[in-house]
Amino acid sequence: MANDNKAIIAKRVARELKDGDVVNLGIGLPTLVANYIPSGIKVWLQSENGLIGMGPAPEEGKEDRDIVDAGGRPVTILPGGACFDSATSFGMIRGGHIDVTVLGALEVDERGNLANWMIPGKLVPGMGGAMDLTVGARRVIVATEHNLKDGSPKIVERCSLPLTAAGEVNLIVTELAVIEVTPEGLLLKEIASNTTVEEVQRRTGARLLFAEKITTMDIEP
Amino acid sequence: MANDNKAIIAKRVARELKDGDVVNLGIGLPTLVANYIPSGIKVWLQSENGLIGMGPAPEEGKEDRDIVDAGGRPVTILPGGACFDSATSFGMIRGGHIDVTVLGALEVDERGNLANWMIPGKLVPGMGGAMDLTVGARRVIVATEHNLKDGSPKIVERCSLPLTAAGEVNLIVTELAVIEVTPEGLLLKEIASNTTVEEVQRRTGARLLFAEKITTMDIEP
Amino acid sequence: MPKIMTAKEAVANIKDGMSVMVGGFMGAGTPESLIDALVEKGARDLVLISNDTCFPGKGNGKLVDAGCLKKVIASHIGTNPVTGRLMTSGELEVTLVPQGTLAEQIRAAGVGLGGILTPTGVGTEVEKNKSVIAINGHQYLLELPIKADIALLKAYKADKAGNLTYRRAARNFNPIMAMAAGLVIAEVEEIVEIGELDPDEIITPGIFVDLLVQRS
Amino acid sequence: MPKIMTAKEAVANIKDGMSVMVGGFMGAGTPESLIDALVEKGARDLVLISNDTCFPGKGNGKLVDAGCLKKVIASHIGTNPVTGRLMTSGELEVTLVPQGTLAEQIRAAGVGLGGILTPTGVGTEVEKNKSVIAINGHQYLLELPIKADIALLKAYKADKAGNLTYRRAARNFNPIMAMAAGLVIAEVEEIVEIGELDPDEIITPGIFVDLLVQRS
Repeated sequence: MANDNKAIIAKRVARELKDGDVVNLGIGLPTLVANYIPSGIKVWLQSENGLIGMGPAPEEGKEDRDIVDAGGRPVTILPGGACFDSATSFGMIRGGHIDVTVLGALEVDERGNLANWMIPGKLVPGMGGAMDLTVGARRVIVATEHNLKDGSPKIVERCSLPLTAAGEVNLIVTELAVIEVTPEGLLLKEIASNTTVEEVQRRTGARLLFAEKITTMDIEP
Repeated sequence: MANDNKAIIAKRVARELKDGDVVNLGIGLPTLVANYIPSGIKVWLQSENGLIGMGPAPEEGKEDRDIVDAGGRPVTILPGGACFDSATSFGMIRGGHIDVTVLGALEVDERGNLANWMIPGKLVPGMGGAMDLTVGARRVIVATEHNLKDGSPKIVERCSLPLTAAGEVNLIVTELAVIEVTPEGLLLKEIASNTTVEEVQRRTGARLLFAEKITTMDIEP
Repeated sequence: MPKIMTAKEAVANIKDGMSVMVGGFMGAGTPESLIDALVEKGARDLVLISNDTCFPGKGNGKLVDAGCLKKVIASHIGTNPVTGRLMTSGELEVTLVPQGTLAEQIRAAGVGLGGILTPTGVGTEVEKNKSVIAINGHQYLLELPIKADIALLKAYKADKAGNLTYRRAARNFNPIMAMAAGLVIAEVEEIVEIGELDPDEIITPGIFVDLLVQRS
Repeated sequence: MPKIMTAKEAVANIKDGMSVMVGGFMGAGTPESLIDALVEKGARDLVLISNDTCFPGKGNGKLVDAGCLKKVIASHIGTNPVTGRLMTSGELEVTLVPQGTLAEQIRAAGVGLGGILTPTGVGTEVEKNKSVIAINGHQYLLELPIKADIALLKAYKADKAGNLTYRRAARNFNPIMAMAAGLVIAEVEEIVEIGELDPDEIITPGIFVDLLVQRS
């Protein structure tokens, strides 16, 4: 994925966050969202390995081996942060105490199904905390490039890969579009300034519904 | 119950404890066991309201409203003691981490059933932690006077009162006898110096089996 | 961030008929200021979820005395004869639950479990109307989550982010109730600045706490 | 009271074929001295229960590299390509479990529950061969306890009674594993006298800990 795309997606997702939200960002692209949180908005970043109030990476040389994120990378704890064990951490997640989780996708479909944890016979990393996050968070935002490198769609009618969770995705943000998962299907709400509704539909593997007013994603790359 | 009887029972139960045991003593008579723990034996007293390493009552005037036992009475915490929440406390209990619990009885029967939490229509205090303790502790010792005030037996063939737990009692200690609950029935192992096997059987509501060698409870009142 | 307010302001959120969890064990770790404010307010028809009903005139017992309750879910009411009398006369509904089961049911609600299987209560009256599930030859009762509209907690220190610490045996049911209610009100001895509590000493993270009340 | 000994002495209790829980998350909070001693000893056919298999040459990853394992139960193995390769070649059995489910299964074993009902995994491959239980229109998977012969923990401080504290995100799975194994071995940074730890700062009470090892 081009870095430009990553930044666009992360910036747009960041705008979904509200002041005071408890947010869990998945490994990879979702982690970037932390860099673009609008000024005036304070969120609590939860990390499933057992901390809340996660801060940015420490200065070089100031890493603490006991303060890491869910990817094992050095982070910091902000004032007001707290540590807890894994059962409590997933209690927070499964119990509905996380307002928003942002996760990547291999596939996401019009029923809000998400597949992001394995490709049979090829890649079996494990689900880590993704299944609990998808089921437990109040709002599930998928942050993903619109298409695979070969141009095939990641947003599809039905996921063909093993699911992470069934029917739990609320919003899909790509470099091209912002799409809401509704009971009626995928509702296109915003498109990037450099694309058209027709192009977004052509590059999407499911029929899109169109919001009454489709706005432009106002993001500087 | 005469204070003499209480002391005899508590002293005899105390001898069942081994060095290092984790012990939960029920409210009432069982609490007295703490006063008679043999020298050289150190046990960890667990209190289900959330502490381990419970020590004796504080000196008058030194009570701490936050340090109480499961009956709400002021106690102390010994060096090495720890505090925890109720879920953890009962995790300790239900999870088999308590070596011995000592509980009172309204009735106890030859199958190891215990009734000690209610008399329908008369007394409905609630089970508190007794059901969890009876099910969870590795060894359940019932400490009770042998008979009710009217002379009727508390040790019976089948409990008639609502059960606290089914088949969980291991040992019964009264002022008259020490009786083990075995798969074959109630095995009389010790009797007080001032009674006879015949008297114990007569005052017991279930048929007793007799140990090969029935010894004398060597307890000074 | 939780709002800091008086006990009176905080309990204004509690409407008649609501379910209310109250931390504490025989009065230790009970939010006395909040209880007093509830009594003062003249609350009615509350469902109390708590370990016990303490003693007459003390802790939760004041809610019983003042007639604030229509139902009690507890593990033990034996220390409060008023509760027993109202139960016998049919004025107060009482559901008795083994203490460890009560703790797990509250926790289950807080951590998003659909239920738990416990060996406690098998073969007793507690088994009535419950599913008994056999696993590897052992029997367990399926116990369902218990949540509440409101949780009233007593903690030791809070920082302004709502992070809580507890003191000694006053912890008991408070940390699990903190996760299991729609609105969580914590009464504390002391409110400190953010950053004054070490991340490792915090027992209840502040995201669980909605309102903070300084103990009066 | 736990016995204080070297890592080598402690791991002498671990026999080939045993199940071993290891605390830590991508290496943070992993008992490195105990892992090294296990590798040194040439352990074989262990069942590893742990969140992940870390990275090659690090933490739990060393057990994979050294061929100590016959099976892994974990939530994530993606950071260790050796684990993936051995799984694909059939040399290592791997069971993948959602992280929150793994935590609750370990906790359930420790606290004596017969199982827990979780919404996690419903409608996914995780559902396979499991009971699906519907309660009030919601579906849950019945997940059973996971216990082990041995737990290897990493804590921060211990007192001589075995009470443990943890530091920052190094806590993770350690406190729940402390309750769920037959023999519990804790590697710590520092061993202090009894009474030096405050009762409120202790996370794992000493009664859960059998052997103490000072980190080398």
